[in-house]
Amino acid sequence: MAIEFKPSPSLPPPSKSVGVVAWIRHNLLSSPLNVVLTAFSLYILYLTIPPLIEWGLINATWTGTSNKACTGGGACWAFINSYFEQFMYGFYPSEQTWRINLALVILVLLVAMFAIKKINKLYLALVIILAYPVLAYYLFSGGVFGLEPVETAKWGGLFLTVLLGVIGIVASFPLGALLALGRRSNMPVAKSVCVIFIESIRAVPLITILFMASVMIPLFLPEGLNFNKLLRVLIGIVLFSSAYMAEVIRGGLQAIPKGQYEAADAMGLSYWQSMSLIILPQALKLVIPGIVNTFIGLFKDTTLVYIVGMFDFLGRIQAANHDTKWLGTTVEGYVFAAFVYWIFCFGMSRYSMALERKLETGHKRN
Amino acid sequence: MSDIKKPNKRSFLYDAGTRSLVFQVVLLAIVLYVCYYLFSNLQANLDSRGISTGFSFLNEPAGFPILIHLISYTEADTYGRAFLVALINTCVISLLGIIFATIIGVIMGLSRLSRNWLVARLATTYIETLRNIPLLLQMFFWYFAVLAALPTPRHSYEFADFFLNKRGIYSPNPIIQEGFSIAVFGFMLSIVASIALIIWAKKRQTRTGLWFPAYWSSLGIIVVITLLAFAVAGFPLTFDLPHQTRFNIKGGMVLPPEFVAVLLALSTYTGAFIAEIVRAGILSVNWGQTEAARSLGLKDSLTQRLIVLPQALRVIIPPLTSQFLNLAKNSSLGAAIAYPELVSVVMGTTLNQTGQAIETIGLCMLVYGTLSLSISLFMNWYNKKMSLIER
Amino acid sequence: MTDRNMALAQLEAGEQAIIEFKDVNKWYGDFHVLKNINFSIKKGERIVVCGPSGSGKSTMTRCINRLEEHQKGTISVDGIEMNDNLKNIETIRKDVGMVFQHFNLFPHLSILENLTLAPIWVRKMPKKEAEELAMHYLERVKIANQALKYPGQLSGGQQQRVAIARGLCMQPRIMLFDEPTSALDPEMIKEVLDVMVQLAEEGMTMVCVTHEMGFAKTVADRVVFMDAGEIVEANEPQEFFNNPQHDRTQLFLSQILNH
Amino acid sequence: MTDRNMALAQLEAGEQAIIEFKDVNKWYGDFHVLKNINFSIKKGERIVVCGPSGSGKSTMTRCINRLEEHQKGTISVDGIEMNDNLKNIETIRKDVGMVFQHFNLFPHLSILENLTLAPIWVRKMPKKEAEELAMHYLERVKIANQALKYPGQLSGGQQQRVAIARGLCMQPRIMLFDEPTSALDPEMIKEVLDVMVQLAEEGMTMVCVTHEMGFAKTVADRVVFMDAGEIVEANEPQEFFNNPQHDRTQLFLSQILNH
Amino acid sequence: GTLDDVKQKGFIQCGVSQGVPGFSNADNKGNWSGIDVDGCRAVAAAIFNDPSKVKFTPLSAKERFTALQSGEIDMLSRNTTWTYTRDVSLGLDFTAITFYDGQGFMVRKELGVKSAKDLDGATVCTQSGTTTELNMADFFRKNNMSYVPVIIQKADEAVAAYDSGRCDVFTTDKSGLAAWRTKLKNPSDNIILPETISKEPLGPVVRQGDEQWKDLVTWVLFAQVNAEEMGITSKNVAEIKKTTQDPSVRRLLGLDGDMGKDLGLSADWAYNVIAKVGNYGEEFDRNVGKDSPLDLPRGLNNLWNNGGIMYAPPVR
Ligand SMILES: Nc1ncnc2c1ncn2[C@@H]1O[C@H](COP(=O)(O)OP(=O)(O)OP(=O)(O)O)[C@@H](O)[C@H]1O
Ligand SMILES: Nc1ncnc2c1ncn2[C@@H]1O[C@H](COP(=O)(O)OP(=O)(O)OP(=O)(O)O)[C@@H](O)[C@H]1O
Ligand SMILES: [Mg+2]
Ligand SMILES: [Mg+2]
Repeated sequence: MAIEFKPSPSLPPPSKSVGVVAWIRHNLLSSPLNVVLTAFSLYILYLTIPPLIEWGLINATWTGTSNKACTGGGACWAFINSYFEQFMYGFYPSEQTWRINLALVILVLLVAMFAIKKINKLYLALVIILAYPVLAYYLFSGGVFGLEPVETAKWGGLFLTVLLGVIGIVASFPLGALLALGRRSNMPVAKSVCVIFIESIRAVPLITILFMASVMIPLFLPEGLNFNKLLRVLIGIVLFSSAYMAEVIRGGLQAIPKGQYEAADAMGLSYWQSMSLIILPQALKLVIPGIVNTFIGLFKDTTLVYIVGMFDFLGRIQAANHDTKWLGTTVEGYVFAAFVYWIFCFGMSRYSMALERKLETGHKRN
Repeated sequence: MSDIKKPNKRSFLYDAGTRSLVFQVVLLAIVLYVCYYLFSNLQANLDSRGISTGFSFLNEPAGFPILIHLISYTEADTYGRAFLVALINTCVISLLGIIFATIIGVIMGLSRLSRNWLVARLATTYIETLRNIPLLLQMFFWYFAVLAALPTPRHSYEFADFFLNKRGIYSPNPIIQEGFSIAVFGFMLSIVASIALIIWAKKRQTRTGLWFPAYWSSLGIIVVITLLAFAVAGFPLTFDLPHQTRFNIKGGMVLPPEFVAVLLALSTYTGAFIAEIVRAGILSVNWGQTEAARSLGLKDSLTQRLIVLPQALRVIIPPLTSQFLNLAKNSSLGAAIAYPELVSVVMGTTLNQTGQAIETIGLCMLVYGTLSLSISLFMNWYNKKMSLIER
Repeated sequence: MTDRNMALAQLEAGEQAIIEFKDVNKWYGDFHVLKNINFSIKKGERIVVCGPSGSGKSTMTRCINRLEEHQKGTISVDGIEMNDNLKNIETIRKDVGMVFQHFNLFPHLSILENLTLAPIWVRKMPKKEAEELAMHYLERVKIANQALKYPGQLSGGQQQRVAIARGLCMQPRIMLFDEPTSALDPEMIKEVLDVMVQLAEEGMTMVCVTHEMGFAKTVADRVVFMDAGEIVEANEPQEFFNNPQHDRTQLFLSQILNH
Repeated sequence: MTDRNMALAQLEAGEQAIIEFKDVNKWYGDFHVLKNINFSIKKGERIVVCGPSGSGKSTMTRCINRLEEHQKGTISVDGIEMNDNLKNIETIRKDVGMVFQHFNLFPHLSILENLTLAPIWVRKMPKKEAEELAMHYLERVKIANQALKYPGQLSGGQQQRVAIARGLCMQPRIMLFDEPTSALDPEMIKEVLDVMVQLAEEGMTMVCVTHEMGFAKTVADRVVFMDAGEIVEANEPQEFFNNPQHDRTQLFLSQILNH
Repeated sequence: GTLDDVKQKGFIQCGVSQGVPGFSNADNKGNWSGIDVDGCRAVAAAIFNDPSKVKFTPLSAKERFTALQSGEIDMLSRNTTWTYTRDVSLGLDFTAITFYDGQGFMVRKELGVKSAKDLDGATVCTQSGTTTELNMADFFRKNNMSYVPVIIQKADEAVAAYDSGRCDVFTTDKSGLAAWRTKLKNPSDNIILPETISKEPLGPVVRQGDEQWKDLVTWVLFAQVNAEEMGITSKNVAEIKKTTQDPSVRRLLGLDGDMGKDLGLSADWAYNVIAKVGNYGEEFDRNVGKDSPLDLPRGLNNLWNNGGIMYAPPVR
């Protein structure tokens, strides 16, 4: 005898609340202030976009062998074009650049193998972290298997920039983790050593550290004991980024609920067991976005090695500006540099945001 | 009775306290040894190479000029004074950079949250572009691109007594005349008056509930009284006006392009980061807070001012301070475009003239260290003060 | 249909409707969340709204003080119609207090400041007077001794009571409650319900979304059951619980009472 | 006094005490959280601890496997005294399983890995064997079919059962439960209690902080009531519920049973 | 000593500038050239009989002394001015002078400036960390003129700033001015003023306290100068070695006596230097002189008996 409940049908919303017109009204013209803002924004766009397109695309010159070819009044991309290889590989002998490409391909393949289910991820990671760098080092510097030796002074361009960034981040990882653990430990000496190291590194600009690394480290070593400048700069970069990494990882450690530590303790795991099996895996997963951000920062900061006289990407572009054949192409060089850095950094930051989103949903925590 | 075993003898190896003690002693020993090792090498190297050490060079005449100096400085002054000049330059650019970056950051952060789609997009574009390009490049851009766009001194843009050209922005330089103290007195008076007004307004509100627009009116009071005092004193300021000469504009005050470029680069770059911080801070305040405030009948402007902003600030301040710190450190890149800051003057010219690498680099690190330390001390203090009181 | 007739009947009976929904429809994007709501609430009436999750209970309640906009139909409160007019909205919000599931106290203000905020800034009351008022209501919810603490220092039950006091400080004519006890531990639910019962006894007009059926039975004048954006059934509690008209209501009650 | 005498009496009766508190005191900073706890638990005994919030129930329980240090008095478990000696602590933790209110499963490990972790790394069991063991206990808590899922994919009740199984996998002689059901929805409480009852029937020594009085009545050998860091009363459930000795206990029981 | 280290390493680590045309400059393959670079090559030829056994470290002005002090490089051959302080208090030793230079000014023609004395009130761009900075200060002070200094970390940017109109004047050593002028947008719109406001003797630098190494670097240059004086060039040296009877030539080429022993080199080290790198005149012409785009006149750098002041002690 009860009345049966039949939900009434859902109707489409009234037309004034959907559609293009509604969208424009709602998003651009919703109040007098917004109308003014919209007009102002449109004006800014009008001022910037058309001249940029004209300069960069319409009037640009794409090919040529010297600045004589650039007559369009727009950008002289021919300069970038003719120097492209140098910008990518620096002074690396051009008949040897296949070695760099090969190393890159191998790396991409290795990373792609993570997608294959059957492969043990741990071993793969070990291969990438331990075996790959050795392989890459020999590929780059040569001197074995009949590869022509290429001294590090010739490494340069984007290759060097990426190399510095990647090694900086990868090597600073374990160091940063140790420092973070040390900073959270309740042993006063260990704690203060870590705090002092982290804080003093973070307090000074990278440029002073690079300067120290490039000219002063030998003063602190016994006479005769000295090593490659690239290596020294790398050490500086690694120390620098490890301090930042430590703070990122510390953030992750702090985000792990106390219950996880307690559960691990209650099961009888030792300190190192609970850190390596329980805490760090979770903490690191949490801080991947932070790590990517550190990496982006570092990647941008590597431009500073140009100040200590290394021909990284920016340094190489500047050097190319000296070429009498290509005078007056400074702006194109800088725009190209800015573009490449932007692609890298923006890509990575998008990637980290995607990761963040993925981890958020895929990984419910109690 | 129970058969509780008496506490078994503490095994030395397994005692938690002993273990950590041993570990720490070993660690300390290693750290001390490494320090000792490095410094003994340094000593030996310095000795064997006949490099003199010490800070006595600070008292010697520097002999080099510095483009921008806020305290008087000539080539005849000492390295010590040059160091001071550079330090002031670093502090000035950092301070101004912080102010401008904050303003830009707040505007851009709010714009990104704007309900106006176009404004939000533009702000996003600004943020994403500037954040992802190295600062050094941006400095070059501002310096060279802007320089290229400006006219030569002979063809300066001119408005009133202001000039704009490749050499910078020239403005009249105020020179204090007799009677200026009267004007200053008037200004002080107006400040006292407006403070009194604000206190009165607050008291009245407590008593009667009526509001008085104290802040706007005190602004008015300050402007009016100060102007009056100026008039009474007979406008005790003259201006040294810039004028055209053979090479340059002479006289007046000048803002060199190096300064402008560094300031622009630092504040737009850091501003992009601050914008994100501001946005995150505002988003971090639960929407429920806004709803609660609205359902109490608070207007949107009041809701922002009384509820959202105070809570957002807690989230914003800590990362904001570390951006300030970054900005101060990044000012060292000014060396690349002729801004005479610490790294450029001390680690550049001074080091090169004197060869005192250890001392000059040490000085720089010390300065930056102190700067960072004081900023982070402030941050900790603020955090403690602002942290929400909880059970 | 029944509801509509009922409401009309009431109006005809000359009783004063303080809240009135007429053919109210609301969409979230394309999602039709309130469908043709027709309903009116008399002065002093105590309404309990229940229904399955997602049925639109909160949305309907929040339309009353325009935390949500509706797109079709009219809602009037106290004779004033809700529209884009900011003045109207302000006036109505002064007259309507709201208590949220998650309290939404302002964590950076002390309890006392939470309570005096609206009287001082909206009602332009002298601070002293506002504080006296606040203390009055704090006593009423029995936590006057906590006045100087901060929300973070109170238990959930205490916080919710502060939230109620904060709503009352505006001396509203209507109070809205959106599941005020569902974020609380069992012990604390009682504290809060006690305060609400007391309020109800004083004759405050109340709209309360809750699943506390005990509360509904004792204080509600009418119980409204919603599903899929519609009011399925609205009746006096006696009738509603013992003799639900719709199968949907029966199903819901069987679930909720067994628990 | 009574408790102390009781405890002594038991000891005199020659029954073997597996857990023993002697004059245990603990401070958090200046706050005296455990005061002169004297208590002993026999092998196979099932103890339920109850008392108001903040009375020190959790703290006392967590002292048993030294998640908390005490500052005065001695606690011995299985004849081994708790002190800074890492070896002792390790030994005891192998013998004591613990189940937390918030489960504290490791979210990055599958259920099976959660269970085999301790057997493999602490007991140094071969992986295969550990997995068999784990499956055995998973079957016992009736979720063997979930073995390869991750904690985030299970409901609260299932998670808590996994937590119990994880505790059991160490094959401990004592299980500690700290409000294992209070974070669960009502439907899930039963699932978990069922498992615990079953465990109790098998003769496991259990210390369980809980407010589930039904559980206390059916399985507890003794109910311990704490307040303000002290054991106020400890008695058999029959006596405890029907004839509480202290007025504090009576008050507490009246609150909790009325709810 | 350094020589042993170098022999053991198998190459010389040589500090050069990051790019000054004619002095040290890397082409787009990373091959270095310039008179400073050849200085290093000559030393390598003396030691290894192979001028390619050098590795170059490009250094900014402010890094250079620290790099040498710290032992990162074995010799600094980076258009570095020999001054009292640098020689005496930095723990460094200057060896010999490879290039007599002097500081000058470059201005845009359109300003109509004819003399450095007309520069009152000018804005001057230069690179930081060099003697240039100090000389400029002295010059303006001495002549009681005011100026605005724009001092930039790297020469590239300093020149760019000048070229973009930031400054009226660019100042550096005259050789450098000539070099940089070729890289301006419109070289012919700029002139180099006649005044030379300072003495800038440029030469290689080594660490103090290693006499053998210092002597070696010094005498490699002297050998090249002597060779020019004797008319020995890389083209004819092999021929001369076979036929010559001139005792001083025979001594230089290691035919009589063992001049190399005390330097720790082989007897024919000078022969190797001349054969592989050339005499001083060849080096000059090739890099900065008439065979180069810079086309600098020999001027002071001519031999003493040709109107210049290049004068090497005799090999005896
Ligand atoms: N801002 C929003 N945008 C889109 N959909 C929304 C939004 N807010 C609510 N909804 C949807 O509207 C429907 C009704 O929501 P409402 O919160 O009113 O339900 P409710 O009856 O209060 O449910 P509950 O008992 O869970 O609180 C739900 O399906 C919800 O998903
Ligand atoms: N880490 C700590 N530092 C300081 N005080 C603490 C700490 N942990 C607990 N306390 C305090 O010790 C007292 C006892 O805490 P405990 O958790 O043992 O109580 P409980 O009886 O388990 O209460 P509940 O039923 O709420 O879990 C409480 O007053 C608590 O505030
Ligand atoms: Mg709801
Ligand atoms: Mg507890």
